Amino acid sequence: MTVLFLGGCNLDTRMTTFVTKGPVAETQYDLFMLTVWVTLGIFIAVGGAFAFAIIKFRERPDDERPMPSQGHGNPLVEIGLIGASILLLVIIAVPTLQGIWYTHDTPEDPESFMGAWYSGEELAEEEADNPLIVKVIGYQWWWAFEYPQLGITTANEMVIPAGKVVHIELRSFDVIHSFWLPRIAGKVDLIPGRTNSMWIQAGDNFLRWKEKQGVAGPEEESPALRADYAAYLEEEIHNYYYGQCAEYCGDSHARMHFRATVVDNKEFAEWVIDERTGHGTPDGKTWDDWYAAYADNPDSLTGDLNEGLKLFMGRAKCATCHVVKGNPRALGVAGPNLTNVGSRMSIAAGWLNHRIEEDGSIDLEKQYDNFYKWIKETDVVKPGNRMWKAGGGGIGELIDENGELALLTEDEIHKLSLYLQSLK
Amino acid sequence: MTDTDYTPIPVAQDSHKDTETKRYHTFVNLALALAAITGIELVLVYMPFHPIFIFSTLLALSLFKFVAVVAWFMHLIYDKLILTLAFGTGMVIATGTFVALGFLLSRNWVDVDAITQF
Amino acid sequence: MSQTETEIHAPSTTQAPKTHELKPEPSQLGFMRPDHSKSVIMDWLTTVDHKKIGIMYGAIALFFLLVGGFEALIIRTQLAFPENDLISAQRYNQLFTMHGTTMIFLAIMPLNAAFFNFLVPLQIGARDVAFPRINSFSLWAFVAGAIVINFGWVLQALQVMGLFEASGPTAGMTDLAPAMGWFGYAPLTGTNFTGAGTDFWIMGLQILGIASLSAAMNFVVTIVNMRAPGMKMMRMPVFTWMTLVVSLLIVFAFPAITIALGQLMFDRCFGTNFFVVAGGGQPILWQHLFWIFGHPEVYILVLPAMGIISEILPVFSKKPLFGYSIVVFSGAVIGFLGFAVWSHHMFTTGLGKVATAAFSLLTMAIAVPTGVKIFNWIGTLWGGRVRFSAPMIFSLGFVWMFMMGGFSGIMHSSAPADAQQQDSYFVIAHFHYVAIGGIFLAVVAGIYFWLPKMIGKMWKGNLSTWVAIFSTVGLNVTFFPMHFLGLLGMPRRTHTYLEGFGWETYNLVCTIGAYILAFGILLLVVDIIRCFRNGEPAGNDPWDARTLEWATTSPPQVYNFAKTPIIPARDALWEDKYGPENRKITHEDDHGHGIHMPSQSWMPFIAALGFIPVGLGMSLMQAGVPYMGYVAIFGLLVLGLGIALWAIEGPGGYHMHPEVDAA
Amino acid sequence: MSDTEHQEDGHGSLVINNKKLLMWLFLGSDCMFFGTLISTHLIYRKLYPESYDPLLVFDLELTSGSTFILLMSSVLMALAVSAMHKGELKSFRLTTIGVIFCGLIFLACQVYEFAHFTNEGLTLSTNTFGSTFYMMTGTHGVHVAIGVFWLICLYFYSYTGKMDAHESAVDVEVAGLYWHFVDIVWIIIFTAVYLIEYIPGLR
Ligand code: HEA
Ligand code: HEA
Ligand code: HEC
Ligand code: CUA
Ligand SMILES: [Cu+2]
Repeated sequence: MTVLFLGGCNLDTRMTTFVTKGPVAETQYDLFMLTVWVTLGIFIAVGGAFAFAIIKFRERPDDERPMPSQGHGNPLVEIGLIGASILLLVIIAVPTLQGIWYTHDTPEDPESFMGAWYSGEELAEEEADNPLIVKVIGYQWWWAFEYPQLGITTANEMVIPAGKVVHIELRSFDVIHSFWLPRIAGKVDLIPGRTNSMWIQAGDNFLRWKEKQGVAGPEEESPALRADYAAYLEEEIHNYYYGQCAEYCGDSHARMHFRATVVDNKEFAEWVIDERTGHGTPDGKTWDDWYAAYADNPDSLTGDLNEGLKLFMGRAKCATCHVVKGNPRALGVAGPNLTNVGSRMSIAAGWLNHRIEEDGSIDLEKQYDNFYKWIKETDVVKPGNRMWKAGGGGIGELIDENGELALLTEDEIHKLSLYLQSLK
Repeated sequence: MTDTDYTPIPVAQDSHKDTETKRYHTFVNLALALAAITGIELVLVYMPFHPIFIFSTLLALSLFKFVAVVAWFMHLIYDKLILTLAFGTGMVIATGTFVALGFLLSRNWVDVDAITQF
Repeated sequence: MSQTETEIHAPSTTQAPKTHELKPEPSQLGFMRPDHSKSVIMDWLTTVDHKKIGIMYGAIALFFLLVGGFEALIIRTQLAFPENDLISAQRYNQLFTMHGTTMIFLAIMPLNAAFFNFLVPLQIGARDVAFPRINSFSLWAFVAGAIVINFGWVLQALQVMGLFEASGPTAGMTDLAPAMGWFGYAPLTGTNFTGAGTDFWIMGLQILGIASLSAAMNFVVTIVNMRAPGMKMMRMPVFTWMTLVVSLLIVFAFPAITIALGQLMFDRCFGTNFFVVAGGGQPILWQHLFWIFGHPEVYILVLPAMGIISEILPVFSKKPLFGYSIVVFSGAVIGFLGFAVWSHHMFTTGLGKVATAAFSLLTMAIAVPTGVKIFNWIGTLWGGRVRFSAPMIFSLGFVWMFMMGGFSGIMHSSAPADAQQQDSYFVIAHFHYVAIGGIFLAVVAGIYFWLPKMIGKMWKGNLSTWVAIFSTVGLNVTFFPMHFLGLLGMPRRTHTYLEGFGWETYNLVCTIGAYILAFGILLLVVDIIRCFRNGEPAGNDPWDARTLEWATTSPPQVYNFAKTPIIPARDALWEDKYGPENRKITHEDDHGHGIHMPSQSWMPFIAALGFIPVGLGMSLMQAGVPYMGYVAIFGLLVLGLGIALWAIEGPGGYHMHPEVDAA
Repeated sequence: MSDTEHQEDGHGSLVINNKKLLMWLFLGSDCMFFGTLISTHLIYRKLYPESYDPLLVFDLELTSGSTFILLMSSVLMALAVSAMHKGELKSFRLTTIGVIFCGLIFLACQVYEFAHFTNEGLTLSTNTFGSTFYMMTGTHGVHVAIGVFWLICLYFYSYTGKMDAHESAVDVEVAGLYWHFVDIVWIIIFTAVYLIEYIPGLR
């Protein structure tokens, strides 16, 4: 049956655990397959004996056999089988222990130290000998990813370098969540009141890769080898990975996805700089000028993007919950950080996607639709979510000075969506 | 209510009288011992001994009290083994679980920072 | 204590007196006790007869099996297609919570209890359980708990119709049926995350816990004390042994969850900090306490099933159980190892290397005693004469399916591999194989085996074959693909999923399978009804069986055995039928004493009824309904009054003198 | 309660009284109940040693006094059971009254203690110490209260003239088992919750 399924089905899917991309998931998969083979073997032996017994000793019509002997058992057989079971369990147990130790502590891999590969601006001295650290914080129902060494924060789509150990710290803001990036590593829970940790690595490091290639000697080193290794990272690892919250966490648990983009060192450094600088104003003014104009004469700021930004900062109150790096007054932390939200492949914690799978680019139309939909009916997209219901309904509604209900108009939502799209 | 104070109620043929009288003395002696131990415990915590020593002595003493009450006051040593098993299993599982939990939830489980952060 | 006894001398015919011809006895309270009545309802409400209680357990449990199954069907229908919106996220979450809770606490556990009740006294040659009134109390407390848990649905329906809205401590929360998963992890169960549904769940489980505890203690005493002469421990049927082990597991495992639920209730009602993170509470403590109970619980579910199988296989192979003492011993080992593995449900919580390793290895160790059972079952078949009657077919299915479920358990026990499986559909596949493929098939086997004894009618036709085909095919089609779903990354408890993850086909197949399975179960229900309506008289021993329950009439008389049997050997009836002369069952001479029968009583029923206002009152108070505190207090008073009157009314009893053993 | 409705003594191969076995099972189960409560307390104590200093509210004289009283009640209880076995109703009543009295004093001490602690600012919801402490000692107090009530019932029952040395001795013995158990739980609590807080430098 297993073979039938394996043959007939595609096991290389977005969140598969069969086709792994990294040593942690690979260890876990190898162990799994070991248990599969051992139990399959037992299944065939025991199941075979069972089937044989049923068929061989079935009662036939006009059975001539005498009454079966009323024997009560055979200690030797029992002891033998118990011994065999224990032996088979040892076969599983030893690699299991190795696996537990291997996957538990972040390895000391000099190639993965920040100092060895991070080409961005100067790092603090003490960080050079540490791997990249990402703090994952779970919220109902979205993720924040902080990079404490780099001073940046992003949401729902994390970016990590290929082939490097990344140390992950997991915390939760409210209830228990679980961080699961199946192709790269099994899950670890985010438990309030505690910091959990794990390590992940997308793709093998040079050493492990060489071993797998059968290249002699760990010292073996040559530019050609390095180039091959780089090609391996580029072709097999450099990619966009899907993850999801795996611990039930309330109404929209099913819609608490996240993504990981695995990039090379150079792209990573660029991305960091991009995140650091954030965004300017739509028409190139400095932020001080823009705010001055906004205070004195808002009508002088024209164009869809300016209109959108005005809404974002003002009437729609988006800035009370969202950070947009660069913008000195968009500092709210109740919602996901929206810096570069326009270059993310999905919004609403991975639920609304606008990635074109073939080439990994953004489908702009779809992106617009998604923003529009999200702002207009967050509650439909994600029941119970904690965002302001700017489009009406849900936990909070926009009220004007007179206490009247003043929902965002279609046009306003349109402008907000355009503005969000421009954040890239 | 009828007062039956002075009419002893009928007792089964194989009277427990003798054993009960013997037990009476055991009980009273044990009571004295228990009281004494409690006294010792009280003084002990104020003594300038090594905390670990005090701690383990306290543990041993209270364990002794526990076992003594169970064995004599509750007649467990006089009674059928199966009762000891019933109670003992509960005791063992409870103690084992407690010890295991103690190891599992050690101090480094908590992250005070993570609690106060938000 | 003096006893009120009415002596009733039956006429010296082979016919025992009809119970409803008996006059009711007066109690020490001065009231008359409920009579053995002409009114059927009153008779069943006040009965203390373990057989009637067992049948009621069975009927109610089957009802809840259908309810839980119905919930599962809605779940499966919702998941048939990606981004399906048949039901809302919240409704889905309530459904799987209630499905899990219902199946475990209201379907499988009481189904097991039904067999315990009906069979254990018969198998050990006793008149009844040790405490018949406590037994009746357990049954009704179970019913009360079931009502309390399910009441959330009623309230939810009212809310949907706009007739009710939660105020008070859970104001603004819209989940009035429980929606936090069957293991209710903190802090999701806190008042700031879930509404009154959680309170119904807490109160309901608490009541069910009391019911289970009292029943379990009763059974331990029964098995230890009430055995017929000669029925040594090592002569007891394996099913009785497993009942003993399971009862002990309940006695020692339930307190952990009772306390945990109590702490949770205090958190919700009285502002304590046990699991409230802001107050220093550690949600992980809930997980530990829950699984300290929860893992023994899964063996509480499965050991009776193993007991059933160990009864059926020998009968239909015409051989004694291979390695009886080892099977018994391994059952006990499974039970007690079960207390040492709870953290295998928590491999992903960051326990640390050493703890993870220890629990990993201990979990694997459980495969050994379980394997021993499987081997011995095969040993039983070996060299036997295997008859494929309905009970046997299901039993063979059990061995096969349970083995598969056990193997995925072993895959879980390797902690690093489990990091990819935990909380995915792989777990769902694992435990449904042991639950449906294991327990459910075993229970069906038990029903086919013992129903003729229970109601005295034999099955008609061979619908059972179709039941077997549809349910076995159905369960494999439903649950086998779930292994793949899990390994392809589908997390459990997700009300819907996106297209493009490669989960669509599998989900559709699972859903189709669920309907096939449902059809199989529907056939089972039909078959049971047919058996009731037009089954032929079964006779005492329709299967040529081995154990004592088959030595008496079908259905057994109220007093079980007219004269207490004296048991000379294991497999008493078999030895009586085919064994040497010195192994025949003999009977005790009662010197004209007659059989002492306990009187019926209202008090256990009334006391248990008190749980309903307690449970509903506490929960509705949380939902902001006024005056509910008083209702809860009223319930406590009813409970107390019931127990007090119960104590005062005295045990009572009467004697019966059936002349000849009906067997 | 009195539910040996029908005991087929002599049939089973192990003859133990049904009620007695039931009570021992219950006590085994109760070990798990209290084990869980005490574990919770000690674990939270260990997790947050600095969050609260119980010496602020504890009063060792009072607690050891009530501990002593409970211990003495246990002896009296043992004597009451003994008396019942000998059929000496009078001494049964005397000792039982003593037990009841001790139990009531213990409860009074506990009520005083709770009131005092609450006054000092330690409530159920103050912190985890408050939560675990009150729930644990409260559960114990409820056990004591039930025991007192039970003994009072037995006491009055002894005046009805319905006591007989066979059944009633068992009834009293079972009540006694319960009472002793409540006592030993307190022995543990006294050491594990109160005394160790006083060891200098342990924390
Ligand atoms: C109904 C009963 C039942 C039974 C009997 C079992 C039996 C076992 N279970 Fe299962 N389990 C559940 C019900 C059950 N389980 C449930 C309900 C859950 C999920 C709860 C939730 O999360 O909602 C769960 C979850 C669960 C987990 C946690 C998964 C996770 O969430 O990450 C684990 C992990 O180790 C596990 C392991 C085992 C093992 C090792 C056995 C063993 O007892 C199996 C032993 C049997 C065999 C191995 C087969 C026969 C043996 C042989 C033929 C001998 C030779 C074999 C070898 C030497 C390997 N189970
Ligand atoms: C012993 C326990 C048991 C049993 C028997 C079952 C039986 C079934 N279960 Fe259950 N299940 C659990 C215990 C059990 N389950 C638990 C503990 C969980 C975890 C819950 C949680 O995560 O909190 C779970 C979760 C669970 C899920 C995962 C939900 C999720 O995580 O999102 C699914 C999904 O397919 C599922 C499906 C089924 C199906 C199809 C059946 C079928 O076998 C059911 C077959 C029976 C029937 C179909 C009945 C016949 C019905 C009719 C004939 C219809 C007429 C009836 C009426 C009108 C009332 N179950
Ligand atoms: C009350 C605080 C709050 C306000 C006000 C608010 N948001 Fe949000 N926002 C959130 C939260 C919380 C989320 C995460 C919801 C989720 O995914 O469950 C979110 C998510 C988003 C996302 C998706 C981000 C991602 O990476 O998935 C976008 C885009 C967004 N908000 C835009 C807006 C806009 C535009 C406005 C103004 C109209 C706004 N928000 C106002 C709290 C807020
Ligand atoms: Cu977060 Cu599920
Ligand atoms: Cu388990």
